[in-house]
Amino acid sequence: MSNKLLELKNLKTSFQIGDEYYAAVDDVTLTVNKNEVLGIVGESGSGKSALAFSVMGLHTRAKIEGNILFNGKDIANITPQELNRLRGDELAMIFQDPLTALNPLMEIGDQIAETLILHNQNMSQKARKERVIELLNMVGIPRPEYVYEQFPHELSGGMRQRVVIAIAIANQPELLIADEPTTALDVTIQAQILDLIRKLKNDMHSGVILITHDLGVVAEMADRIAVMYAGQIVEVADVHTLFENPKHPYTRSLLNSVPADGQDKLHVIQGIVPALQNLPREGCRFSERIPWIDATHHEVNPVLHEVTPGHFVRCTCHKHFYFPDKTKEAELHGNSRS
Amino acid sequence: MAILEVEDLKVYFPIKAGIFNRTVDHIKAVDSVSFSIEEGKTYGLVGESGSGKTTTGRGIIGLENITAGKILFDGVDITDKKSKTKDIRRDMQMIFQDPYSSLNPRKRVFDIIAEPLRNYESLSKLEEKKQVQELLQLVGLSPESILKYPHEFSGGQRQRIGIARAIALKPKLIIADEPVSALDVSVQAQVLNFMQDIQKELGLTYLFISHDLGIVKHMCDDIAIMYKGRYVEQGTKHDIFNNPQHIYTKRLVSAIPDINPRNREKQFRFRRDVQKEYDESYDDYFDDKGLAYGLQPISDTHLVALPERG
Amino acid sequence: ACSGGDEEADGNESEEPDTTEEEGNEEEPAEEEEPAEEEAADDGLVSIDDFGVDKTNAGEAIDGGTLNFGLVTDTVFEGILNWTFYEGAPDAEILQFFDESLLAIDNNFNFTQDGAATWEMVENEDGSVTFEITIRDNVNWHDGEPVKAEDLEFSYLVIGDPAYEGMRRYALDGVVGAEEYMAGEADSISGIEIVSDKQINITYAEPNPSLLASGIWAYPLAKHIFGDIPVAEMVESDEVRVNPIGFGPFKVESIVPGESVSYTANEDYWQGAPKLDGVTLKVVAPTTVVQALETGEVDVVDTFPTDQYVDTVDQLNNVEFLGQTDLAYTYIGFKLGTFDKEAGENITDPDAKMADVNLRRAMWHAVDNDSVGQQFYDGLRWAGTTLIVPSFPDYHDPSVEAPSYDPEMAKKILDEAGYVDVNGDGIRENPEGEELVMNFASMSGGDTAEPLAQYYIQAWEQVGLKVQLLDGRLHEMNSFYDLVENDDPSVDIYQGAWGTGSDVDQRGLYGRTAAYNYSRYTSEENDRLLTEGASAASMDVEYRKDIYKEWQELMVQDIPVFPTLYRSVLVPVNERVTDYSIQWSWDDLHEVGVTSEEAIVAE
Amino acid sequence: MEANNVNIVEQTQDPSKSPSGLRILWRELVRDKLALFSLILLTLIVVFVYGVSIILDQDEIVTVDLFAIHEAPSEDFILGTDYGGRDVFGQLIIGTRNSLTIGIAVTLISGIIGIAFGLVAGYFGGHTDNTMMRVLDFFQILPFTMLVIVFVSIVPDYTILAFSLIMAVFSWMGIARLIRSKALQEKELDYVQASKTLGTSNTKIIFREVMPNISSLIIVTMTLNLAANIGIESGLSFLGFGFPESTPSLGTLLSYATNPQTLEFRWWIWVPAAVLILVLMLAVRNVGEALRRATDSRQRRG
Amino acid sequence: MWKFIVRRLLITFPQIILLSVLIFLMAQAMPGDALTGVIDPNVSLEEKEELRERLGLNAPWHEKYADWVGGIVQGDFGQSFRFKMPVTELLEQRLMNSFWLSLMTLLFTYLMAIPLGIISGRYNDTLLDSSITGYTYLGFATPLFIFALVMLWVFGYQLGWFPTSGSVTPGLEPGSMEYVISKFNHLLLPALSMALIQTVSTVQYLRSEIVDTKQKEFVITARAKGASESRVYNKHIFRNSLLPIAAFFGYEISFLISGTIFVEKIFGYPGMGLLFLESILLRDYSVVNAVVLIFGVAAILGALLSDIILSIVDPRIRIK
Ligand SMILES: Nc1ncnc2c1ncn2[C@@H]1O[C@H](COP(=O)(O)OP(=O)(O)OP(=O)(O)O)[C@@H](O)[C@H]1O
Ligand SMILES: Nc1ncnc2c1ncn2[C@@H]1O[C@H](COP(=O)(O)OP(=O)(O)OP(=O)(O)O)[C@@H](O)[C@H]1O
Ligand SMILES: [Mg+2]
Ligand SMILES: [Mg+2]
Repeated sequence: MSNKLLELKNLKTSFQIGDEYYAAVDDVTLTVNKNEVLGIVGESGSGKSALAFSVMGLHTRAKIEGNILFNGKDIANITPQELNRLRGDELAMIFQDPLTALNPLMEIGDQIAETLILHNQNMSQKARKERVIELLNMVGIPRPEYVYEQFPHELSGGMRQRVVIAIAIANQPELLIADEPTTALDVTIQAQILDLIRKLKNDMHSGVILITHDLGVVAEMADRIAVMYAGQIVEVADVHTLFENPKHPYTRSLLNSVPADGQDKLHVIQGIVPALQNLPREGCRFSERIPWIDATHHEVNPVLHEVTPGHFVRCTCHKHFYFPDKTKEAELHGNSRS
Repeated sequence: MAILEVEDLKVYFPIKAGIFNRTVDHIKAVDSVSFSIEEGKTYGLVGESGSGKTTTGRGIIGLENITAGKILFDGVDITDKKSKTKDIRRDMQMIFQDPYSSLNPRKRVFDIIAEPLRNYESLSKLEEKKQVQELLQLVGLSPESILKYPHEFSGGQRQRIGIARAIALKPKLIIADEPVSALDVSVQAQVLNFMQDIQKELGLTYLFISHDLGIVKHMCDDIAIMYKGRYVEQGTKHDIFNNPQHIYTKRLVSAIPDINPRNREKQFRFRRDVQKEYDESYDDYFDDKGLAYGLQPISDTHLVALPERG
Repeated sequence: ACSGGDEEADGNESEEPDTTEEEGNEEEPAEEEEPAEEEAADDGLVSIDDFGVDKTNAGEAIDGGTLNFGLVTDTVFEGILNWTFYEGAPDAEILQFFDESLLAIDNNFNFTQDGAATWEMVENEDGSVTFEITIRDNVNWHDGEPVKAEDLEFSYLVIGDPAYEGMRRYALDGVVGAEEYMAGEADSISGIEIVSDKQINITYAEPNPSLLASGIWAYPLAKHIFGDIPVAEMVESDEVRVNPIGFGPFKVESIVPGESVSYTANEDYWQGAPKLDGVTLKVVAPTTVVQALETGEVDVVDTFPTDQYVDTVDQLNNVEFLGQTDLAYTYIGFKLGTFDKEAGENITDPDAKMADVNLRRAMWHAVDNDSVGQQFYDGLRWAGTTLIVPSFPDYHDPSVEAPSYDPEMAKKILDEAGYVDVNGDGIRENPEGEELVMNFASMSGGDTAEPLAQYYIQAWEQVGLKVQLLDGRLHEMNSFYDLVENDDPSVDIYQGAWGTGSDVDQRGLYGRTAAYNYSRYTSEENDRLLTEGASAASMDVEYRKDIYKEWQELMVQDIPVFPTLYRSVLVPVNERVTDYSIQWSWDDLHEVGVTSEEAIVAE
Repeated sequence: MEANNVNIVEQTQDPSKSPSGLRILWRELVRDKLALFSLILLTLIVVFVYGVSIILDQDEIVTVDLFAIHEAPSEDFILGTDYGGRDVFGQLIIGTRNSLTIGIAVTLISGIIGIAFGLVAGYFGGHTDNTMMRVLDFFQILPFTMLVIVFVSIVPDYTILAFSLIMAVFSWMGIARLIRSKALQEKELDYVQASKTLGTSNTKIIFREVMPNISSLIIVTMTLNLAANIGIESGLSFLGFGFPESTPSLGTLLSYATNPQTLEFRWWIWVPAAVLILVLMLAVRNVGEALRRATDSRQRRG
Repeated sequence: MWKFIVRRLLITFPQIILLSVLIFLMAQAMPGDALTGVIDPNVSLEEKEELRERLGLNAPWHEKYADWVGGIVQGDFGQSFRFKMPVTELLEQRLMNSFWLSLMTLLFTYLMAIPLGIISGRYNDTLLDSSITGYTYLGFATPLFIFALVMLWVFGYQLGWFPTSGSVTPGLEPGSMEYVISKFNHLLLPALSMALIQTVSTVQYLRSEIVDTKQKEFVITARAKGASESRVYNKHIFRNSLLPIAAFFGYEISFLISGTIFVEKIFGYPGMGLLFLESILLRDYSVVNAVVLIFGVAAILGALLSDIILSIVDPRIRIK
């Protein structure tokens, strides 16, 4: 049996804006292996969540093309019943905002138990409760019996996020998608949550997709990293390669803009991620933000190239990439899109 | 010379309950905080969510009622709301966290930046326009943008508009409450760079509030760590990062994810050790209510919250 | 009784029928004249002459059956079910089924000997008169107790009690010893004497023609029931509200407050057991009365809204309409003075804006009331002439020449009286050449109130008189009476209506001391005639007729007010009902029957 | 949720808040065919009614004509006459104008009260808010219809303006509540805080900063309120507390239907008024709903 | 919980007092009094004046108010001038009638509103939704009184399915089965007429709540758990959407009160609304005051009730 847990082939997720469809996830091909953390990083709006939702089949009004193979089975076009059997059981997701991800009117225990009920009707009520307590314990919630009967609003953000995680891992999923699980949390709590996810992966040998825009987090967590920009994967590599030998100008810019010791000036990526409707659909999508790289250096319809084994980069412009010098940058500031 | 001196600042919020909605208790959002900021320096205020950073900033500038304490600005007592005369006020400005909500979406950039000018200076229309355009240029935006609306700008640009507004009156002190935490890393850099530039140019003093130790380290000269409304440690950048004394500070520092994947294991180990130490020596650092003790100097610049010995 | 749906009349008339609701004189209603009606026939209009007062029987009555009686009102009934206490007209309708007066009357509203009691008038030497009333032996209360003389006395004692808050105090007017009793100086009324269980003598200080015209209070109050209840609490008691008692042809079985009453036959009724098993009375809104009749939900209603008649008469082919002239008239009054409350006297102001009788006469000439009656009421109302309505055939004088619609005449009168348009704006100024604007107050409510008022204003404008609606709108009943009763100086002209009651005595409405003499008209001649009309001499009907004829002429001369419309009452009766009548004198409810179990439904 | 996913730049373009928001509202409105149709219809009616009623002689119309009572529609009287022989068509035009005027006046007056009240309560919050909300609660529990009836009986000078005022006094609470909750949210936003630190006065902040930002909410609510207020006097007319007949209104015409014969046989008196009320209310409401959809990005139709 | 209720009650107290003063002053301001309408030559002006004096109609308002409040505190609303009976007794009959009418209306309102709102919200922007929305628009634009009149005309008279006036068939034994059925029968048409119009606001409200809740993140969480659509709706969306309806309940009472005035008048149903209308015309102030006060208190209690319901069902504001 192959090690591939999830395979995305030419996945394209489009939203209707006005009368047209625009792809927020555009031709993404990606693999997640068992017992592996795949980090996906990218700026806000690059399509990370859209990708995760597509895998989970949670988009209500999107057009999804391409294949999503889960354990070799295409789950992009299965019936809702089949999908429901998978979701929460073998496929699970942790959401970004712990404040709103829980039903405000339901007791914490019931919300966790619901996942159990949905996938195992035979479980006795007692067993279920025990399992919920166990889960609460696992995610490090003190006094689980007490918390069982509490309501979401009575818990702090960190606690709630743990409950959300408990829901996700209740049925020991094979694939866990964590969409920015710590963005809303303090660093100390973030460290704990990440610790938890890491432990889960190790215990259950699940595959994990960790979506974040915090490079520090992926540096600590991921085995492999995919960098997303404007709906596309621009670079995929294992974590060491990516941090030590980034190729794509976008990846390099990202890494460079993180404050680090001894740095006087931080690197600035010009411009912004364009809105969905304004995405350049041809050519290197990042080219607009590195105007000092000659247009001829960009590929016309760039595809992911494998530069070294397991290291994929889109667009060959990385070969010509350099950071502009300070003075030039200042000049560019003045004329920046405004 | 210290431009801002805060002594024993307390900001309490009432908790109301009971039949007559009487105040039964207080949230001590800021509980006896003292510090001073030297002119031209950047003073960082760090802490977890809810530790009282924002409240401290808002208390100083007068957006929050002060329960007790004393605030001296440029040697003048401005504790009382009434004593915050217009003149004092113009010397102290604020930059807000959210570049989207801090600019009135219904106003043109011109009106936004001109707002403080109109409140404090009676300029002719022409002068006003000139000044606004100068300010825009200063923050690196084209002077033609004055007729645009905020939504036509990116997050970083908006934050710069906010800064332009804050410096319009040439203030001495700027309180920046998490000025970049709503921004993507890439944009963050832009704003941080710019804040440093402008500081040099105008000789500004910053009270820089953040929960991101990485950024604070990058920006600040002096740093204070806050926990549950109190200071746990205060010192120079070097003191805090290289010689953290308080267990809470240590834990905070250890929790910062390391950008270098090679350090993973080391980082985990470090974190585990700190956590162990934290659990073991919690009682040495916090009183029975889980609050920090008063600050004790351990060097000229370095203060740590430790129980009074003796 | 007056029609519920009718406009202005509501307020004042509703209090009236207490003396009226029984019967009155009625040969053929309104046999007098009305040129309107002759024309009307051609126009397809309706005339009151076309209606009968007795139901024509259409078949044999079956044994028993229940009559469904509709009480047309858009409010509920109060449910004060006792003659001594009731106030609203709807309650009177309910009362008549189970309780009645001891004395019957004829169609002239004069007492007869056909009632539950007989009477005799004895003139005493001291000038006073005694009525000797003898109750028939078989007259018993519904609980089997005989109706006794003391019951009638008790009624007087209650009405005269200081704790009594009702409106029947007038029953004691003129009774010897009543004043002393009311003042608390006596325990009983010396003029009332119980001769035996069944005989009672009531003495009045002065003979008065009104006494014979149903002027004697003849409603006994069951002493064996009310005797123990303090007077102040009687009106609230269950004996009045829940299980009321009487000696009429039907007994109250149950009451749904405000909505309906069910009666069963009183087998022990003194005129004999009723044919019907019972009666069900329920409130019907004026807006739905047609449907209720059409579907046979009700057999009879107390009064039918006349304005709906023409539209629905074809539709209602299952009923027979009975009709007669109503005891009421609408009028327009002119404010001529004020009422002095201290002195209790009307003071006529010779300088009042409306003081010139020529102006008033011209205004009468200017309005076309016959057309109003025809157009608004399909001929069921018609122009009034005198202040005594044709329902009093003895007294109404059709020969009085009242000003009729004649705008040219109106203009002529005005011209001669000096009301001419001096500034050329088409509006006449007063003889002094000052602007003349008159304020007209009229009451709201009812369908035609507003256009009617507008019509009058327009009509006056046609002859060059400027009249405007006071405050630009109709006044709600309470405000209206506030204005008119208190002689608000802003009112110059007003439109009102009176229910006439069963007595022609006019002192209450037009006397010098009458607060209700809203026009505040007084004159020596008026005083004389009204006093004379109520004097002992007037016990002679012929004499009295002459007096009131003179008075009617005086009123047409002086025109403090002028009658605008006389009215009619219509009562639809389902075809299955037999022996029903609306004659004032009719009291044979017990003979009413039905020809089928179910009412006949319209096709 | 989805809002979270939306690219930040996109997110800030909440159409209800950006300055060109009004233009966007307009664009959305015009896109919505039903709403556009309603708007055009409405404009036509308004222009027609106000235009024609200038030409019409109101006194003439309310003149009683004894010899033209209850005439069916004919050439002389397009919509026949009522029981006073008055031209129904003329009354309909003037009535519509009056009813519209009342609707607009009530909406405006109650809107102004409600907005000011809501803004002040929401902006200051705390004790001020608490006290003001108690006042509002109090108004809200008042038995509206009854008090209006009582008031209407009291006022001596019963004009359209007086009526509108009375109505407004009892109907500003809904909008006040809405505006307050919005203002409570709004004042927490940094731009308000910013204005405070910049030394701008409270009054200025409330009316120059906060209010423009909730203007689309105000517009939407006012439009929907207007829809509700057009028929507002008809109920009172029915109960007999409406305007004198010399001031025709749709409610007066409509209340003639309480006469069963009018209801059944003389449709021309009340049916046109009923239809007009229905059409006006629906049209205004359609516009209002379209505006609401336009301000709510989640509900926007494309 | 109890503390909360007590506190809410304490807040309502000044409201009620204020309400009573307001009502009283307004009654005073109205032209005329109970005796204005008594126009009867048999009753002289002096007698009327005397009666006024005796009934205390001439006293200064604050004295009257004190008297009135003093009475109310002892459960005595004074005497109805028109009905010659204590207002308290008079109201007893009417109050029950209005109570049943309101209850029935509420029942119908929610019976219709909840399914319609749910369908319309769940399948929003479908044909079904459009037709329900269409109905709500129409209902919104149709004046209640015209609708009720037409209902009466069609179902009462043309079809004869329902009784057309009153609250019960005459002559039935109170308490008997027939009596109860007849009462119910008389309620149906007025309650239905009112409910059909009244329900539209609730339907709309519910619909928009559901459309709103549908977008909430916890719904996505539920889907991610593998819950089927119907479970997502039944367990997660409906409960959360119905909650605000409970808050709405308080206002529903106020709507009801206005509604009963119309409906009672049209259906000749002897309840409080009808009583109010009659009493105000006849200046039977003690009744007017009592009715308005009771309606006001009912509205206050309605608001209180919805607060309590809300505080019970909504854990976020639940008081432990
Ligand atoms: N339901 C939707 N309808 C239309 N556009 C959408 C929808 N959801 C997302 N988008 C668009 O798709 C693009 C990608 O969005 P996505 O939420 O996946 O970004 P992200 O990388 O997760 O950003 P963030 O870091 O802010 O969560 C954005 O431009 C967004 O505007
Ligand atoms: N207006 C207020 N009323 C009551 N409590 C308040 C108020 N503002 C802040 N608090 C409380 O005061 C404490 C400190 O809040 P503050 O916003 O200053 O924290 P912070 O350090 O800025 O947190 P964050 O990183 O989340 O911004 C918190 O517990 C908060 O709940
Ligand atoms: Mg995302
Ligand atoms: Mg903060």
